[in-house]
Amino acid sequence: MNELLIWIALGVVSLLLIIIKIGTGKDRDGNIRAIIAFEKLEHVISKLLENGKRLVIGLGSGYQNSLLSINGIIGLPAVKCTAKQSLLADEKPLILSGDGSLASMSQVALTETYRGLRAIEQYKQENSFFAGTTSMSYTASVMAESHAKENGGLFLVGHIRPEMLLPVDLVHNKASVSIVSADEPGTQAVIFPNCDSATIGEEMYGFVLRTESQPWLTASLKLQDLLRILIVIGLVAAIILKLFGII
Amino acid sequence: MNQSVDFIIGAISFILTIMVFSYLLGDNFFFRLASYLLVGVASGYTAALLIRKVIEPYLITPIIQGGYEQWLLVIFPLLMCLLLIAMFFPRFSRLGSLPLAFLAGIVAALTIVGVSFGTLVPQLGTLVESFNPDGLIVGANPNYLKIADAVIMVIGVVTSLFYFHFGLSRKKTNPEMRPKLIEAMAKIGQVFIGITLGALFAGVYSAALLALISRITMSRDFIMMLFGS
Amino acid sequence: MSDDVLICPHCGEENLASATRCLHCGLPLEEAFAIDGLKDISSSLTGDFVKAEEESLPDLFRDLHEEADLQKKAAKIEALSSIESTTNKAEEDASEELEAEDTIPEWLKKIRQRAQVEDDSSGDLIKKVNARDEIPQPSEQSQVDNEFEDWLRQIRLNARRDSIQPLVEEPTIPGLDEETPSWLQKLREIKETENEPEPELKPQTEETLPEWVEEEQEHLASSDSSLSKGHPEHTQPLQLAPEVTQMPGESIGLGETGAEKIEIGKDQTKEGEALEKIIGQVGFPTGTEGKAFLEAFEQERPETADLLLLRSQRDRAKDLKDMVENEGKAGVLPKQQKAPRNKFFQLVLYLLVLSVIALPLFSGAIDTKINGTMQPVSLAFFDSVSQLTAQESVLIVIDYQPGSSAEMAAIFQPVLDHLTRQAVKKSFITTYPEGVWLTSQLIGQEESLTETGTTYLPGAKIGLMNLSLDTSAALSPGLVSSDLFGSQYDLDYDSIILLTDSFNGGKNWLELVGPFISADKSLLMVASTQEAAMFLPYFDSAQLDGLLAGLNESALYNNALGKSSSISINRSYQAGLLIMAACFVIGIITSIGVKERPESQEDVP
Amino acid sequence: MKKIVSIVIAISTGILVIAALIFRPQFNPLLSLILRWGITIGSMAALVGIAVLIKTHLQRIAVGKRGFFFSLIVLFGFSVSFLGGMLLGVANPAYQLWISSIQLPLEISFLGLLTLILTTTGFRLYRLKGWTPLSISFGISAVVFLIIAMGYLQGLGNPTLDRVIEFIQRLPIAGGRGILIGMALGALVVGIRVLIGVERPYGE
Repeated sequence: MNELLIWIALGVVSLLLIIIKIGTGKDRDGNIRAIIAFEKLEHVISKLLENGKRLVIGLGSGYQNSLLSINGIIGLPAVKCTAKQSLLADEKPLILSGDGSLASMSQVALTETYRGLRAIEQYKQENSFFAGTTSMSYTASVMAESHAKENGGLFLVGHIRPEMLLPVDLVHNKASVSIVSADEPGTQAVIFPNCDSATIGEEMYGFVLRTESQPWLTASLKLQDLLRILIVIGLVAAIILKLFGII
Repeated sequence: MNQSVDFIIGAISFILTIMVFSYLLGDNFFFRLASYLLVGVASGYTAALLIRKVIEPYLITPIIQGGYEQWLLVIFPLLMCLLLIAMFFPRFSRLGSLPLAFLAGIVAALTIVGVSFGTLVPQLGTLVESFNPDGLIVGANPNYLKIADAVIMVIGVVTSLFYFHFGLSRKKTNPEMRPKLIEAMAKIGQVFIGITLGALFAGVYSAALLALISRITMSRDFIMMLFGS
Repeated sequence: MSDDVLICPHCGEENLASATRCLHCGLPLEEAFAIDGLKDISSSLTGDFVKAEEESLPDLFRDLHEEADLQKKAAKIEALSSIESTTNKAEEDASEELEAEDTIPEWLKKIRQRAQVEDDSSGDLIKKVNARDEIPQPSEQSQVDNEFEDWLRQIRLNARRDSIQPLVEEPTIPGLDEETPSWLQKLREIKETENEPEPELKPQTEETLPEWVEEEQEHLASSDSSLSKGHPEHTQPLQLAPEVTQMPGESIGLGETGAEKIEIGKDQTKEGEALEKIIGQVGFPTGTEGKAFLEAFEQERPETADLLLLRSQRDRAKDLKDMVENEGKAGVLPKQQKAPRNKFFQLVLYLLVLSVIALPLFSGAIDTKINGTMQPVSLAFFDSVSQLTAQESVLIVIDYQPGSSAEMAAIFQPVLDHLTRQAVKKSFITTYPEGVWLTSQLIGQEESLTETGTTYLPGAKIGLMNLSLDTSAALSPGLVSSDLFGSQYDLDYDSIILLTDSFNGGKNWLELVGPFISADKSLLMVASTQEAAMFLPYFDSAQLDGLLAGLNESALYNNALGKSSSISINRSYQAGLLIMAACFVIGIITSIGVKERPESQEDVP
Repeated sequence: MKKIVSIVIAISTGILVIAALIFRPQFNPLLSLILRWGITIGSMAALVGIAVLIKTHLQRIAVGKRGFFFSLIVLFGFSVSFLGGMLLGVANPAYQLWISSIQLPLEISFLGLLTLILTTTGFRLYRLKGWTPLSISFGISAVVFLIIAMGYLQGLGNPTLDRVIEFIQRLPIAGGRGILIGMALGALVVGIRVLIGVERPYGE
């Protein structure tokens, strides 16, 4: 019985997402607070393009480094947006993935972006590759690739391990910019005091970039808020019923 | 023979450790050498392991040893793998979206099932269960420590949940802030989240400390072996 | 003089000869035009004569004539509609005249609007002339009386408006909105709508814009709205010069409760773009336009400025003024200076910590005895393993990367001894490719225990789900089973001991294997201290049957086995933790009172 | 046309997996087959990724790009490990010794390096984050848990102190549970977006 309730709840949540999206319609901002790390990212992308520098995007390593992590998907809009804005720039963004499926997905994202801009010749496969098969070798690869002079910033998003503080420190020593949005709590605890553009916990899912999927991302954040409020109300009600021995 | 092998392994290990710790002096040639070596060795090993332990048993063995029936059950993954191989050539990289769609569908479904059955329901159920009168009142006198623990737990969870609230207030008086109630709870939630992150920071530091101690111990043993004592 | 000056018969003031109406009282000067021998026209300008005259006029003049009357009535309606009149009579008049308004043709409305605009900008003299035109030709005594009453009512309304005015002009103090009466609030709203800037006329209609212009506009609109929306995020007071970060919930838009103060650092080392961002966020024009905007804003009478602006907007204007003044001094975009790197300080600190940690290791192995009592989570782990019997089998999962193998081997050692003592059948699997050779590092000392090699379980999440569905198919893949529908299945092992150093790795097991194995099987975890704190909620909700984490707990586990435990590296371990705590405390003390230093990584190169 | 096919594949696969989990155990073998296909495709994606990595370094050497020497190092490490694994077999002790003698010291050293990098945290924290409830509670909590991790206080054997330490060690559960539930909500919504075909990481 309990399991059936869960399945029904999942169905209702999916419907809620569609209803909220229809409700917000074309409203791109949807009265959502801007996460300062991602606000800064947009500023950094344009700034780097002006200065002719390159942005290194790390999509994180996979779980047990062999398969796709759902949190890695969140960074793909940044790949598209950076590629679009750097169309005329001389330094294209460098995308480093820590698992094979994410590397393939970032390559597909790049080709479609350049094909959409009628500039498929700008697509180079070496701008997006599978950087390291274990999370430590991924860390070493990001540090090695971040050494290049033309790099101006580092954006890490997805399944990021605590040792990824090393490339953040390397970028910090080169007076470049780093923005980190990690899903591991241990990483958040280590990055939070050492990097001022870092997200904590659920803020990672607040990554809404001005792309065509922004309305759906805004609707998702509204759904998360709604679920949060329902959970708290349900929790308090259940506790009261439990205290009175009803449930 | 064994001692010489140990000496060689010890020497390689000592040199690599020094190359990595040379980063303290700044990002230098030796550090990047060690980084790239790790990338090469790890990818070579993973490639060999995936071919030996996955592609062979999951794809090649059914085709070679199995009959007509096995071919039917293996055709779909074989086709998908060929499309993925086509991605190696930039011109065909769009073909890869079919197998990736299959992967994304599976991982999305498992994420939804795992998150709801493995985290949301049990964690919320435990919070409610901690207010079970049987557990809070032992005999006639209430167990004040348990009651305090349960109350703090609920306050901590609710306030730290509202710390992440995304929606801004719709009232004209404070258009750029979150609703006042949520803002107040978020401030309390910050304390609980700060405590958790502080505990995690201590954990990560002590794990890294043990790794550092093991590297220093290994270097000490090698230096002593070098000088024969 | 007397020929070109006319004396008004009513008020006795002088007027131009050509004037038909007295400039001062607005009454007509017919008497002065009396021509000998003619019948007194004025007495004949009765209603009939006026009507006849009107019919003979061409249509345009008749409309204009009517329009003059309507204009007078429209002015009256505006006066009435702006103030909620207390008398009923005024409302009935307004309703009659409103019906008349519907018949006005379109082109006439435009003329009237233009006239109204010109009306506002005309000077006093023209106003008096217009007032003169408004006064109708005296036809009948009753019409004059009505007009006189209207005039008196007008004066009474103006007097009342002046008496209400101070009330309205009071600055709206937040929190008092609830007590003020609703009619006053409406008055304010009307005031606000009057003062709203004219909407910019779009140069082209929406349809004719090319696509890329629309995108640009959309982008600009969304970037303006999100920037002006403010960023209540992260937890630090907003500091202009170095980096724009601020508390969650506290808007960058200087909300009243916000703790942010825009301090313009005298020794401003930051270049202009943080300045640009702030100005852009605040939503005011920048540079020279900003100055013009500010001067216009200052010239407005302070009373009305108070009326219209909320207190936060006023602060914002004041701060913007400071910023604009400072802009000149600081130089718009100072060249990107290389942030002074405190390299030497960092190197000294690193060497100090390294030496404090290494010293106990080089000063001979001193075994330190560990005593104390285990935590509840470790006790539960110990009890679960104690309950395993010789016939039972345990699945040991290597789920950590080689970097954590030093710690995991040290923590897992007493558990391995305990399992050996229980003579339990052990199987090793790994979800990491490196786990295959890590197992020999882990159990290398007990060579005899390697019954089956380590099986690699590929596929991360998918592999775990496959394991909980059908362990044998997952661990020994070969031919594909052809029957696609089968019966209930359960894990072939009695207990799973998961060795993990990643929160998401452990969470995958708790989410995809835990719920799908039967309740009598136990799921135990040996976790690296990196993420141990995050697994406690899972022990609390009985998803984990036991959790062993940390060097001390492992030593106490050894004590519980009856072995004397001592860790030769413990003194170095404690020294490392102590010096880190000391660094933290010193860092906190030295940070008190120091203004937030511009984080060098903020300067985008 | 191809765009629709990939969307249909993603949605139908997701729904099939969920349906199989709802109607457990009848669909277990079918679900096991789908998962087995997923593992095969995922591993092939990793292999193709590694191939692209090697190709990238080969191109750097061919072009003579700055730092191509390091690409030589990558190719050397890759070829020795890959050929050794394919020829001797992954379970060969000598092969495993070669791999572990290089990968183990490097990975442990990287983690040990993290220890020293973390020591400057205390000096940076309040300059970066300022004095907010979050940073103040973080600082105090980090110091307290570092001291507790020493194990010295637990060794004193004072029962009251032990109860206080036990209470302190339970405090992170509250915030941890809040973070857990928050991240679970986020992951759930991302999963739903992929399942209903709105989020298309596999390509538009």
